[in-house]
Amino acid sequence: MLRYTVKRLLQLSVALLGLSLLLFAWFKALPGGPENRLLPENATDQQREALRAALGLDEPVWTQYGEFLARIVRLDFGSSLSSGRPIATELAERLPATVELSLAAMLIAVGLGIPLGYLAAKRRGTWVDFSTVSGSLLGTCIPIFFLAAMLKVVFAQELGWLPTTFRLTAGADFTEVTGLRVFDGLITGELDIAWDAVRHLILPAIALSSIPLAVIVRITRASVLDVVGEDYVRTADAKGLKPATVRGRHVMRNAMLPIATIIGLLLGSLFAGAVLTESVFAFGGIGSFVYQATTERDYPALMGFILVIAVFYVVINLIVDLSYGLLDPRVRVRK
Amino acid sequence: MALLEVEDLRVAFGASTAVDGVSFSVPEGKVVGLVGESGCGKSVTSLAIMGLLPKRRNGRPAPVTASRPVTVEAADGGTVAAPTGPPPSATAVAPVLRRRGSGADVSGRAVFDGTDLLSLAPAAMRRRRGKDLAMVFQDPLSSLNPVVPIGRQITEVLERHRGLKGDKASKEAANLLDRVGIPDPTRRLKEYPHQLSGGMRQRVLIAIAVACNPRLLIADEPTTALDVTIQAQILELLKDLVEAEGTALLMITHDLGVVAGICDEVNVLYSGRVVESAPVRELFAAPTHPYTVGLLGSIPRLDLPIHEPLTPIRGSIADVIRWHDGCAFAPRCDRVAAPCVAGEPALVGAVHAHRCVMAEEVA
Amino acid sequence: MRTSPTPIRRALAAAAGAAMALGLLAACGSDGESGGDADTAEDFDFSCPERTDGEPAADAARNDSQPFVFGTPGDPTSLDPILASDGETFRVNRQVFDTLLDADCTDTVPGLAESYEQNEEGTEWTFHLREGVTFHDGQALDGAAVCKNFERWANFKAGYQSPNFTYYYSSVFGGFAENDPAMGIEAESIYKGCAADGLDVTISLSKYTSSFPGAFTLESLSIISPASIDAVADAAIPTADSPLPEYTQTVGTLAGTGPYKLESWDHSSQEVVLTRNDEYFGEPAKVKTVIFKTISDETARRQALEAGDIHGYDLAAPADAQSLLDAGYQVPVRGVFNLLYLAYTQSHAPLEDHAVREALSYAIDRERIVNSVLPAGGMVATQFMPPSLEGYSEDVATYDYDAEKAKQMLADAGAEDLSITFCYPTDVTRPYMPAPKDIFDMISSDLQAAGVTVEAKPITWVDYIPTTRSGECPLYLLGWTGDFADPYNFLGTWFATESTEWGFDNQEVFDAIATANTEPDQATRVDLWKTANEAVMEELPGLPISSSPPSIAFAPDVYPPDVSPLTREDFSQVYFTTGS
Amino acid sequence: MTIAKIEKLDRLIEATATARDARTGSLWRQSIRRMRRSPMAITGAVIVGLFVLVAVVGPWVAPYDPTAQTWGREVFLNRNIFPGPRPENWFGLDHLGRDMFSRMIVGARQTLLVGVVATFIGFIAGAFIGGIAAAAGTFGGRWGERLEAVIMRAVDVALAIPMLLLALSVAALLGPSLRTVMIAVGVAQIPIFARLLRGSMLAQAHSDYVLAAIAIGVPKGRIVVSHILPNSLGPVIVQATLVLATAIIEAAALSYLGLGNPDPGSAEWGTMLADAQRFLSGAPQLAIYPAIGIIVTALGFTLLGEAMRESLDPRLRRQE
Repeated sequence: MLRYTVKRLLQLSVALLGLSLLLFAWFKALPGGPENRLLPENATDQQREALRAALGLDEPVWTQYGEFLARIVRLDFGSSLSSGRPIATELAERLPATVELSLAAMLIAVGLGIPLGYLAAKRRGTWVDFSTVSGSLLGTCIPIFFLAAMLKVVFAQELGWLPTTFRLTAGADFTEVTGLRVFDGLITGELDIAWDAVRHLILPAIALSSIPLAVIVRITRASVLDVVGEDYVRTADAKGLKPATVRGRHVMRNAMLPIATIIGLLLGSLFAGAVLTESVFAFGGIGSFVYQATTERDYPALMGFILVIAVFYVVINLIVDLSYGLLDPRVRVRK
Repeated sequence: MALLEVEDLRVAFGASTAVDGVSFSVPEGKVVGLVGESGCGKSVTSLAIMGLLPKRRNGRPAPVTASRPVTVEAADGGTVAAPTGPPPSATAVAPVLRRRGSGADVSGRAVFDGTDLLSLAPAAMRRRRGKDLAMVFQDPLSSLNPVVPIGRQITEVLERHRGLKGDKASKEAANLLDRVGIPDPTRRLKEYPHQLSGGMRQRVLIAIAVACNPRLLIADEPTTALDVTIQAQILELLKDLVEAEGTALLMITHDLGVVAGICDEVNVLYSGRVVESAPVRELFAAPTHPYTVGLLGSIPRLDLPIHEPLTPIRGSIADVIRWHDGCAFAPRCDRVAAPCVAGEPALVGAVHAHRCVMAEEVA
Repeated sequence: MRTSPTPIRRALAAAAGAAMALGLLAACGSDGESGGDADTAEDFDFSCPERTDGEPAADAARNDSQPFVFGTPGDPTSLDPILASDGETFRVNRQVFDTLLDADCTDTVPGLAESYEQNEEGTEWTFHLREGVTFHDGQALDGAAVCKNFERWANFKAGYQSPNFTYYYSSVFGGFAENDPAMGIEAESIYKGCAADGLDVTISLSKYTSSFPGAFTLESLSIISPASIDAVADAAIPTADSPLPEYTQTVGTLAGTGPYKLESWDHSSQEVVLTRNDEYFGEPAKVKTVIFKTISDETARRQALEAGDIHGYDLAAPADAQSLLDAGYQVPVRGVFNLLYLAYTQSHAPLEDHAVREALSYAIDRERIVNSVLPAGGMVATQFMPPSLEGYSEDVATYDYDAEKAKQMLADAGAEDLSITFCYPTDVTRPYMPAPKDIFDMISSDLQAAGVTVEAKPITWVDYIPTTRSGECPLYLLGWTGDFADPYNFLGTWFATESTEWGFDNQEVFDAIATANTEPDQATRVDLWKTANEAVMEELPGLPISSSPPSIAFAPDVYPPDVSPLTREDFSQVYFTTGS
Repeated sequence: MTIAKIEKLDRLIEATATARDARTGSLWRQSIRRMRRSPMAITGAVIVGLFVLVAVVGPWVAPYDPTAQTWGREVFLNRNIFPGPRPENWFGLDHLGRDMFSRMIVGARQTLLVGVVATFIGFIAGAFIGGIAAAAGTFGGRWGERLEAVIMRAVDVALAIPMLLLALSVAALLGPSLRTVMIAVGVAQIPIFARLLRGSMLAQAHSDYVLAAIAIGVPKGRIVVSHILPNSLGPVIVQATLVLATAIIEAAALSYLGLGNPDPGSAEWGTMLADAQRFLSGAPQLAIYPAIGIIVTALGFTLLGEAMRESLDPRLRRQE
């Protein structure tokens, strides 16, 4: 098991290095440099040239990439051109918001998706099946920024049940440990903060969960349909076991295998949705950070971000591989 | 009064009828065989008795005195309106069970020790399954849950029906494995099905079936998926268990060798009906129904000269007509005659019964 | 004025930026063009609209217990005033630090200096500082402290000289004591020295430019305590792209004299918290705590206000202003201090022909743009600067909307079936151009009505300036928000010399601007700027479209600060009212 | 025995035999027959049919020119005054005084175009890459396998780059416009198609009929083209239908981020929705019309895709 994963990791990291070089050259080739965002409209051409030279943007791409690599080796991501702050700190501040939002969205998608998928499979062919599957598909068909805005207009503004923006009420003093507000609130005992964070998370998480929800419902349904037809389920029935045991230990435990892999892969796809949801709810996550970095050609920030996402992706792949071993003894023992 | 009395059992899936009025009985402590080519309805019969057939989508269990299954009477000579088609073969049955709206219409009675299993509520039936009657299936490779250790798959039955918990249950499970002849049982408890051979897994299935000393054990072709040497061991094991506990065994097989080796009485099924039933010795000695003769004729016998040609039965299970119009075996029968297609042939005889209008001439 | 980070397309890039008015113009802005908003009174003062909401009763308890939360489009970047040039950073620093002079609407008024005077040639500026002013760290304000600040800036080294950190200092003073070649600043600094005598301090310059005295109100040139300067003396910025020193990101190192002190700056929740400075020399602040919180999406800002999560926000979208007013929120109208124009690049035929430029100018209905797209308080522009600046001329050539005349003039000039490329920026909004796409659609629809086929060329903002400046776009939309009340800040940067940006060579225009910029005498300078404006509009290098104020919104139960065309609001004036 | 009797027997046999054949037929015919009965497929097909009809007929039926700001004077963005539905404008006016109904009808064509072109780019390039990888992997020997590994790792990594980065850089190069959106969305789908086709081709490559073809010496190239490829296109076509739905939604998202700029020449639902997002509280109808258009159309394609997937999926089909 380990040998295979290590080999895959090596392959992926080589590919990622290649990717970072490719993207670096690609971004450098794009017209317009960061200096045009850093200086106002009326800055003279001479000032623009001066800044370009000072930022080392006129050196050939290879030397710039060389510098960039030398920095990365020393784990110095350099500083963001637009905010002038070290990128490592900027990423560290922005990442928790997106991670917390994605986890909350995934929690909703899994919490709702699996039971719905099971129901659709059990009542296959009836209107329950049709309405569950089409309902979840509808979730993916609503553009997420529109869904987020509508949720906010209806539940936060008109009904006022939930807050409209931010991750916490402005001015709330909290102790930060990991940056995941709810988690920090819980472990530091500041339950009011944790609850406040949860209330702020509900709407954006629902909006973001619309994408993974449909996939989980469909995968669960197909997987349960598959497992229910297996002989060992009939053996379980033949033993006269209670329906709950048959459903839990025999049907679901086997059906979970494909579902677990999908959940791992879906985490990656949440990012695109996060960019849109974060802007509507002013969550200040990594999504808005990368959008701004790209529009401002903030090369160091972009490269820092790409490496973080690449590592994030590699880690998820690794976890998915390992979890497969955990869930399915056949894989664990034989490899 | 036999332990199990099956009277006029009928099972239909939508339009096609799998079991078309089967009746037989299983006395206490006896081994009764249900024999027939695959697709003759023997597996469906066993599943119907165990209550493992999914109910009709509308959830109502089939009423006991259901009207005859809906098959449009073919006007004499007219074309057959409702396509009945041949009863689906056992292996094809499994997928059909789950098709949308596919559930089975089960009618007739299966009286077990005085109560009709078919009219029991699902919860009541579930309490008896695994306790009073148990079943062993054909394919050991797929009949055990791949992701749950073997020990757990045994203790869950003990927990359910005999209330054994924790290590008391695992100790009982260990000696059950020992009883079915699996070496070093305590280590095996923690292992997973894929770590055992086919024969071993079948032994586990048997251990599961006999865990609560059921009074009736149904074995649906338990040895078909195994190679010959293991087959003999499994049959031996079943025979010992039956004798030791006095459990009745309903053996479902297509292999007449198995029947000869283990059964006391035999019922031969064809296209969903019993065409002949008799004590083992008498059946082999004097087969009356042409189908039984054909079956026996197609077994290679040691006591015949080497190059003696076998006499296989013409055509295949697909060449069949409905019992309602005549003898379903008519299209493949060598001695077919007018009376065969005149009307529904009846089962005649007491101890050695058969369903063939031409039988007298044969004997 | 540099744009602050704009996380999402619809967020306005930057506040109007630091600016103060050179109050040489007697009245506070002469009466502007009669156009303006259809439903406002004839004599609406576009430069400094009067306040009409009186003095509602204050809710003292609430002012002390509840923080006033203000939504901003972007995060501040640095707590050291000199090291920043974006509106959001100025907004925070303005509450904590003070400048020698201050701006009331567009007039220069005393700040830390009670009074000031200049010598004949405008090269010696003497300031008389207020009595008894102390910094937040207890040190007293005196001439020596002011000189320490000026000396610190003049002697900046390495990365400190790079324009992305100290753009305003090098724009105003030209350069530093020793220009670091790596930073590319060649101009020689006009700063000669600083002499302190008790509470009097004199700044001497090598030559006069019309940036003075306005430059002394720039937030970049805020005065910090001598102890703060010593504390950060050894902080270094080695290269242009190295990170800002740590002290600029943490609260408490620099001490100012302002009405508020910095309490905390939480980067991950994008929140800056200020508390009242009780030893302030002026009117103490009314609300105890003020919080600036970033909401990049403008719709999200409005929804946060309506839901009560925040009590005010800046850069409201024009479409939101009206719905807020209808719902009882306050949207006080600021004075105008920016300009949006449509440039005609004369290097592209037939734009070098004056008649064609005139025809195009007549074809565009600027009234409709001001009335239906721009925020309330906007006006149709007649020349290349807002009315509140000295030298705003009444008798420049004007081109009122007349579609028929335009079509006729195009025919006479032989350009009936003219096809022309029209560039506009995407992924950005500017205070002078809140919805570039809508303005573009309207203008191209007007041009099409006059028979011109328009070929749209959208360009991302980061590439827009170099492309338009290189003369690649025949027609393009652009504009400017004044940094401080200095006509050269508008006319100078565009028409001081011949450039590919405009593609025309008119020596009369260049000379008029040059002479006006170096004339120390205020009265003569006003006439010189008027002639410059008339010369420019005669040349018609482009069509000035509008001047419009960015909208700022407040909750119904809040007493807003005096709004300023330079977006220089002083939040110490804010307080929660008992609510009518 | 008289012949008549036997003849009756044959007729009875004949009747039972015909009933059985009705359910065979090629993979496609079977799946189409199954789809005809599934409600998901029917609803999906109806929606898609309507949408395509409107897209084709749209420009001729539209009462006004969708880009003419004929009622420009009646619309005030800064005062949220947007005349709603009225006799001459059934859907009212948009924020610049153009007839919303005409823009919705003509917009359908552009939206369909965005979906189709984006899917086409993704499909062709993705299938090409996936095809090469699979072919190299199975038949190319050691070098082939290495090539396949490189391609697939590149595809894995390509999946890691958020589509946002891709879209923003394409917009920078070509200038934000519908063309940019089509390319960005299309290119983002390439890795998905590549992985899908490679997977299903590999599954086919190990099947018996391919081994048989190799055994009888059929040239490798022909095996790939005439045997493996046609059989493995099933899931890819399903994915294409689903991608049509996501392309339309992604176009709206990219326009919201300022990349799919609504060129004055043509209306498109995605950009109309993104542009109207800012009026959501003041004048929601500006956003509601295009939003419903996009949602219903995307749902149509998704339902069709899901139904196709289900009817083609061998595992589920086995249980029919």
